[in-house]
Amino acid sequence: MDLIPQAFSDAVLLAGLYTLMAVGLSLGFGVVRIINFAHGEMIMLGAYGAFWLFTLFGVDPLISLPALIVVGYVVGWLLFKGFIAKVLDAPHINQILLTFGLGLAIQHIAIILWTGNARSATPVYATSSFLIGDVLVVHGRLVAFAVAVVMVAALIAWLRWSETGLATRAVAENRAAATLMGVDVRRIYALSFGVSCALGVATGVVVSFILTITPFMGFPMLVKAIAIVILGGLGSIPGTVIGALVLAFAETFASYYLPEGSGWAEGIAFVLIIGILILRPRGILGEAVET
Amino acid sequence: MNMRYVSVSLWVAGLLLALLTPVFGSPTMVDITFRTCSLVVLAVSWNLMASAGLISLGHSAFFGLGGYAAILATNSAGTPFWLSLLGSLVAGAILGLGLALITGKMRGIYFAITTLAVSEGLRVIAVMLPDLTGGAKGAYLAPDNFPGAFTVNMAMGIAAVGTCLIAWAISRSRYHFAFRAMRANEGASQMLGIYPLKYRAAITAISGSVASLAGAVEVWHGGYIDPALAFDLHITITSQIAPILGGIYTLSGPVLGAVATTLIGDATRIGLGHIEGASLLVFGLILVGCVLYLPQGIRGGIAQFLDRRSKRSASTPMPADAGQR
Amino acid sequence: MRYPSNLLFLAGLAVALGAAPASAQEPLKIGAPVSTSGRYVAYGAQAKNGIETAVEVWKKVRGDKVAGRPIEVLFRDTQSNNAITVSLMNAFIQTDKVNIIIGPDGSNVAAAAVPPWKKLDDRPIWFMPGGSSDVIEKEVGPDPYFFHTYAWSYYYHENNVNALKALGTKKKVALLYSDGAYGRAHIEDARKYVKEAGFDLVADELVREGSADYGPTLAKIRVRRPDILYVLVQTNDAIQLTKQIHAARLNIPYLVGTAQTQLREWQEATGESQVCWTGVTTWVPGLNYPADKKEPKLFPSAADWEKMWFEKYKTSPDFLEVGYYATTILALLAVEATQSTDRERLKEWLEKQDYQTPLGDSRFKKSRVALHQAFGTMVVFQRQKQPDGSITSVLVYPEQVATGKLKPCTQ
Amino acid sequence: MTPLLELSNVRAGYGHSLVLQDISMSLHEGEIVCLLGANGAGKTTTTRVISGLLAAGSGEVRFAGNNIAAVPAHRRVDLGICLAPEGRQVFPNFTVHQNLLIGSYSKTARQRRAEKFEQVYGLFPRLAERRAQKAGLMSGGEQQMLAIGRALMGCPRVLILDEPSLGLAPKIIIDVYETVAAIAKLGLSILFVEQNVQAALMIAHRGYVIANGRIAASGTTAELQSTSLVQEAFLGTKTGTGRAPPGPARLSAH
Repeated sequence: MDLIPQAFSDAVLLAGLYTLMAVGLSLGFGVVRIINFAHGEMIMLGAYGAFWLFTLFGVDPLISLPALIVVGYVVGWLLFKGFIAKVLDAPHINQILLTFGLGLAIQHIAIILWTGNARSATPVYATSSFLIGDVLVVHGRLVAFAVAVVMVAALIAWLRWSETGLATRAVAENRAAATLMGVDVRRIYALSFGVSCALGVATGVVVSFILTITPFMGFPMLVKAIAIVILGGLGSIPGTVIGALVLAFAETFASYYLPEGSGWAEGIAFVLIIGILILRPRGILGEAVET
Repeated sequence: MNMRYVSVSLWVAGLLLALLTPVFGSPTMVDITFRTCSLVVLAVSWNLMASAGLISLGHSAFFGLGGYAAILATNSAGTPFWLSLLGSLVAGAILGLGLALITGKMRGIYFAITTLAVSEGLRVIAVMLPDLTGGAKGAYLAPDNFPGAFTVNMAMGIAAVGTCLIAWAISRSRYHFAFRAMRANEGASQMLGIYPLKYRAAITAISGSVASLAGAVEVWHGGYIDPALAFDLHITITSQIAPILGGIYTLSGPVLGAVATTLIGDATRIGLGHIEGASLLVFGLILVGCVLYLPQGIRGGIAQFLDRRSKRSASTPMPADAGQR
Repeated sequence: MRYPSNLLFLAGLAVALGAAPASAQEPLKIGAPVSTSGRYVAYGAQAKNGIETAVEVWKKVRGDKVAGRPIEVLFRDTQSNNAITVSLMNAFIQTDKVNIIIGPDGSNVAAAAVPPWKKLDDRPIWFMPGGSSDVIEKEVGPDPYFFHTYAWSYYYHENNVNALKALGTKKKVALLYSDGAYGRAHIEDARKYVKEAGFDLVADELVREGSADYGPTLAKIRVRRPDILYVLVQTNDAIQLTKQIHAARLNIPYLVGTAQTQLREWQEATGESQVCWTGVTTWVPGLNYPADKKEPKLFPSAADWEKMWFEKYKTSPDFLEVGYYATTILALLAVEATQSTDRERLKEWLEKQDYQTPLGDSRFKKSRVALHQAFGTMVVFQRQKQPDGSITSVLVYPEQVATGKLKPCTQ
Repeated sequence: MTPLLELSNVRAGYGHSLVLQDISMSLHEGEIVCLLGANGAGKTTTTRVISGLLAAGSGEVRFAGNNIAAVPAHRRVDLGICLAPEGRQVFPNFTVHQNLLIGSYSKTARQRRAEKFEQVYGLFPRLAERRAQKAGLMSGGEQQMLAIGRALMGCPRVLILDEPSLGLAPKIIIDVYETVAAIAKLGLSILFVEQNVQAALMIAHRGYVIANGRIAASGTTAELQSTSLVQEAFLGTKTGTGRAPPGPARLSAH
């Protein structure tokens, strides 16, 4: 049996998930110039939110998605106002530590609230699938892919065509010039950080029925998201999509065609990062928020 | 009381504590000192790189490599204690040199991410070569001769003191200016006749070798290693927390920070260990608080306090640049 | 010692030691390294529940004291961290001078606890109701003061394979293991028993711990058309893997897991996907172990004990909780019976005792390397869908306890 | 008559270095005023103070009679203070049209957007032709036009142009100034910063000369042309006052 179509399909679906995982981080970095080390915890909170709504009230994760996105936005906005705004002019490393500290605190608040038990939401489509020829497609993954496409498209449309989106890009490209256009930079920061967190939460909702939910699930995803964002070029949204594709294809094909490939796959990602940074020190597509 | 007096007496105190505790201390004291010294080595090492404008997000790479180098040398070739430490120093230096070479002119966040990638890459290697490293289920140190707990504790004390001496020597040499220039602007420093790559390689090699040494002594102390914890990102993070908590780019800052981090960590762990999740929650909050309210670190806080006490009237500072650049 | 920063250390020391106990009656000190934060926090919580419940029951049955001494359990957080675990073990033995150590839980911290304990000549009796990795057993060696109260990894596979032998030996087996500590600790023995039983090993695939997509591995396994899929991954991976296996429609008749299939976490998180998975464990709800004849209140029948637990926690217990309970009671009984905390006397008593606990026979036997091993009796069960739609564990091996037969999956 | 824009005894700088020692100047409704000075004299810093990018350390900035010290930079656009900054600072990844669109981001400007587009595209037919092009790909002169057009989109009462001739070919400079003159006819008040004395004095009514962070000379164009102070200011030296104030010359250059 020829595995290439299957590998191709797996890789594309995985790339959708990876894009969603990284795009919020990319936006946050592109605009606010902060690598949010608590982004993984936003994913975790989204996953728990979807899980509890599903388990306690039977609300399908896809139905709770819009509401949770709003909650994610509010949480991000509050985090910005309460913490991030105070370190905007501090060195990068202080910002990293601040967000790391926030992430650690959020993780352990989750433990206190919900214990460290592993969980997962179980809507029917999470484990059903269909065949196209020889290629097996899992509904849950297709749903995740669709959500990713919709979210990323909405983000790009917002950045490209809305007034505020345009202002956000202006801030990302040149904050002083944006200020001179009458753009309130701080407000845009708060907004983008909120949107970034909302995207994190959306990722969480999507993985709530695919992956295992624990208070610690965020950190490995953050590392992966950083890898993707760096691969594509910090702050570039098309770059993030490309980064996600590169990583998903490399991992999937390594898993299919190398001995013990799925074990080495993660290593391949980091070799790729180093390689790309050596060749193109600013990622595949440079910096700044582009759409 | 001025800063100089305080700082000299603190240095002497630290030195004595590091070297005398293994001899006279109670077991708890020995244990706390050992962990503090280990963190001092990592923090000073991290701060050395940071002083040259190289922010490392992968110090666990050196730490883990040092640990594995020591355990491999000992278990496969029967290398004695001190020689295995030397091996780790060399391994760390080689990794540091390699890092300087592959990162070339990368700066800032790109350098940081490369170090992160190196650390994760090494972890994957350690996991995927179980015949060599024991894989994820870990490996125990099996020396022909165990040098005794005292020697191991002493080694960490010496390592901490030695690392501080290296940092001090660098701060006294002309390299210091080169690093400061590199931190400010690598391009400009090149015009001043400083060749960044040379200095970069030197600093990453030194910093890497001492961090590896810490990893090696830790293995002799704990007797066990596994990839998840040898290359744990939390090692990287604590090696940053300490200098930033204490005062980045300074000599004493990382040391003060290491002491504070260890004590805060122990206090929350023991005080709140019986409540699930509480100890690291409080640690995280303290970290956030420190970044927000002690941006210059403990050292900056002390200096400010002493400044205020000496009632030196401060000149009116200029308003900050509102242009957010 | 005249320098100002000593104050810092002394302050730290004071915090570290807590208020020194100054009671006239020396308490019985039990050192309990538990992972109440970090990645093993779920295990840590169970460990703590088990010990706490044991002490509570003891106090209810026997009063507040053991051998005339108050009971003091020192719970210390390992933070799921090796280096901290080393410090904890040192502190327990050298500073706190605990009489007994019970724990730690997660496999890596359990492994890390061995060297510091072994290094010290005055080490106390150590019960380990957690780690199952054979590297731990090899490192501890035939130490007289080490009491393992949990199955070793190879017990799992011996029992699992024995249960599978009922299907005949012409079966094709696919092994799937993670590159994590769990997979690596189990794979060698699983391979060994599968081959010894004469099964045909058609796939032997490694997956990455925490991977987001097992699709590639499952696609490769599908091509080999195995009859049995034998999975060695830890709980978190098992949850997402189980769901993906269900979605992948592999049409494999027998899905074989290890301990995780018995965990509430796994059962709740996998929903319908769990049907027909088998597991192997030391404890499962519905075991018909009777109460102990000498100590029926401390060691009631498995059913009664389960009921007691359910009333307290509103959930049924997991195997670590039972394990920590039985181990703690055993430790207290040892002190009471010998009226001492001398490790030689405790060891002698422990070697001779024999109770019928909710976790089975408490007798210590030799294992491959270690001298003392108890509660290693394992049962194999299958998650089967009942006519009323519920999914329950049906015991299929060994025959003495079996409540049903191993059934192939129909998908 | 109250000047539209007035600076009195303004001091400002970055960190501990004071760039503006003492600046007082004014701009009346409908006036074109140029600000001359050597590289590093403090011209750009003055525009940053007016636009609010940099807070004044002391002294007052008044707009239409009100002290605007507390008005943040982005709100000053609403008042009608629009700056085409030094080095143009167009958004390189935006199209020409998007650059202009964002130029009218402020509340007041947004309501008159259509009218403004018409005006700007009328003034700069070149921009109309290139409306879909990415700004970063245009020539320096075109980018300067865009920067001015973008500032115009903000419905300015005071248009501030910081070195519009910087780095442009002489022929283009003339184009730029012709446009500025055309804009002036619309009745706007214009303050522009120049090193290029010839070009500046061609269209301005009045001028100020900055040297070492102080106003060294001021007057009508004719007066300035006839005085040697202009030349002196450009050399960065000042005769007669003894010691020159410490020159943080390099700091405000970029």
